[in-house]
Amino acid sequence: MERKTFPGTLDSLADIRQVAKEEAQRVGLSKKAAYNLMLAIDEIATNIIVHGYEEAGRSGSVDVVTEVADGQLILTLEDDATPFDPLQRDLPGEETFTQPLEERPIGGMGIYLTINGIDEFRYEFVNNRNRNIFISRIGEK
Amino acid sequence: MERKTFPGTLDSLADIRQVAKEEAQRVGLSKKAAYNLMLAIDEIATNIIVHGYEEAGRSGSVDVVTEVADGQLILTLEDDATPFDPLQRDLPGEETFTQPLEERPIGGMGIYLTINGIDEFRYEFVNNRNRNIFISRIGEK
Amino acid sequence: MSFQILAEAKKVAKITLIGEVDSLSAREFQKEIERLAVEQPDELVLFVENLTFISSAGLRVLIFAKQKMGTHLAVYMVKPQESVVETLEKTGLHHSINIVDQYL
Amino acid sequence: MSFQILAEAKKVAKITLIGEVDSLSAREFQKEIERLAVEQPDELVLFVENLTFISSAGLRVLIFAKQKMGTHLAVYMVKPQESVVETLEKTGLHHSINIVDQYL
Ligand SMILES: Nc1ncnc2c1ncn2[C@@H]1O[C@H](COP(=O)(O)OP(=O)(O)O)[C@@H](O)[C@H]1O
Ligand SMILES: Nc1ncnc2c1ncn2[C@@H]1O[C@H](COP(=O)(O)OP(=O)(O)O)[C@@H](O)[C@H]1O
Repeated sequence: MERKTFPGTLDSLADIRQVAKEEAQRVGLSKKAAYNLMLAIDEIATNIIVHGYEEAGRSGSVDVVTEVADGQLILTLEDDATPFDPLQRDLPGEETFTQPLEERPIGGMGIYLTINGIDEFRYEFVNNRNRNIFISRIGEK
Repeated sequence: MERKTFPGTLDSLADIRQVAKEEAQRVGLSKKAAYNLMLAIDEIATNIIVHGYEEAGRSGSVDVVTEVADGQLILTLEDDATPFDPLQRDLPGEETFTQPLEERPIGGMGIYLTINGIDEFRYEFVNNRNRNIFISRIGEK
Repeated sequence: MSFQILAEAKKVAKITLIGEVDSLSAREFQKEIERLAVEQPDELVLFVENLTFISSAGLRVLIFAKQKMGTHLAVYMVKPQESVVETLEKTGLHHSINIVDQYL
Repeated sequence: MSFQILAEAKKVAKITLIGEVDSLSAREFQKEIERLAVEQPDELVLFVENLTFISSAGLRVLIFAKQKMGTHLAVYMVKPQESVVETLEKTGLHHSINIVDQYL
């Protein structure tokens, strides 16, 4: 288990994606699975930084914890913002995505892309920290 | 020797070019030589129709005479306009063609392209007719 | 004779995106869209052959562009990479954006 | 982070020429140029992949376009056939016209 800590600001996103990319390559995920993991991590990290910290007038870090177990790559993002469970949000339905762009609500795509792009996504609030957990099965596809 | 007669109007140009193209293919000129012959014929036929007939308020025909002799394809355009020898015109010099388009005289390219594109070009005034003669060597290039 | 001519005049906004568009760089992207919107273009052409990553923040700028530049705006995306196309498809943006190999 | 953005807005006149431009069809070509000149385009893009013949009458329209639309006008010719390129070269028009494989 390895932990990397980044400042909770938008210019950390590239480095956080880079961790996801390297771990994905190391365990041999397909190019597509690696890209989708990177995208998912970026989306949730963005939400933590923008909604959890910036908009709440708080500051804090974003940790990336890496673990390989039971043929799975498990990446966890940890932060100190107010508890927020992305899975409790109503996801936009099919009909949103077929609306013409001019009439569409401009938000709500981040969590959708996250959950849609990886094998399993979990949320926990443990030790006063948000834990967003991204699970990718190794050796598939 | 074969003669084809066309009305001296711009809508004959496509048919006149077609004669040149077919003869060029029949004697086996290269694609490039055939194109340049077609271009030369089109340029002189245009001048006959525009300057010789239309602008002079006259009408008349354009004949295309085809001959193959001494390893040469000889095409002749005959017309009844006022005598005009294209070879007597000063051709635009190199410097014209390197001028920026904004400053260039807009004419003078037709005869230049004609002479530049075929093996030999001759002019005669015979039996009260202009004869523009285009000679292409067969079996070269 | 065989001759045909087609003609049109258009105000075209062209943007080339290189590298990664996340929520940080999307701000620059958005600024350019705002700048170009002033010109009221008929077409927005995005050259994205070298765009390697785009998050929902980048997609939001595309939706914003369409809303800001007017419904008549035609959006072209030239040579997107496969993962970019997949993201557009998942979010339905491919219905509103013309994905092309070459801009004519 | 690796991100780069290039942006511009231009008035673009596009003409597709198909078949043969001689002194008859050059008149239609010229009329389109006159129509488009009203829009004061920054760029004139000629799609000529299927242009099989152009005489000096057609070249004169190109010179006319440059003179009519203003010296700032950038002229692009996309995918001309070999014989068309040769004619442009013989008459020096290739100095003033950007011959390209793809219009970006
Ligand atoms: N970490 C967070 N803290 C607080 N609110 C959040 C957090 N993440 C997401 N949200 C809320 O959930 C909404 C949906 O998020 P998302 O799907 O990423 O779309 P978007 O950010 O484009 O609106 C956000 O608009 C925000 O209100
Ligand atoms: N058959 C003709 N009869 C009278 N004048 C001609 C004839 N052909 C050419 N000319 C004159 O020679 C000039 C040059 O001809 P050309 O090189 O074809 O260029 P352009 O027609 O573009 O001016 C013409 O402008 C015209 O004044």
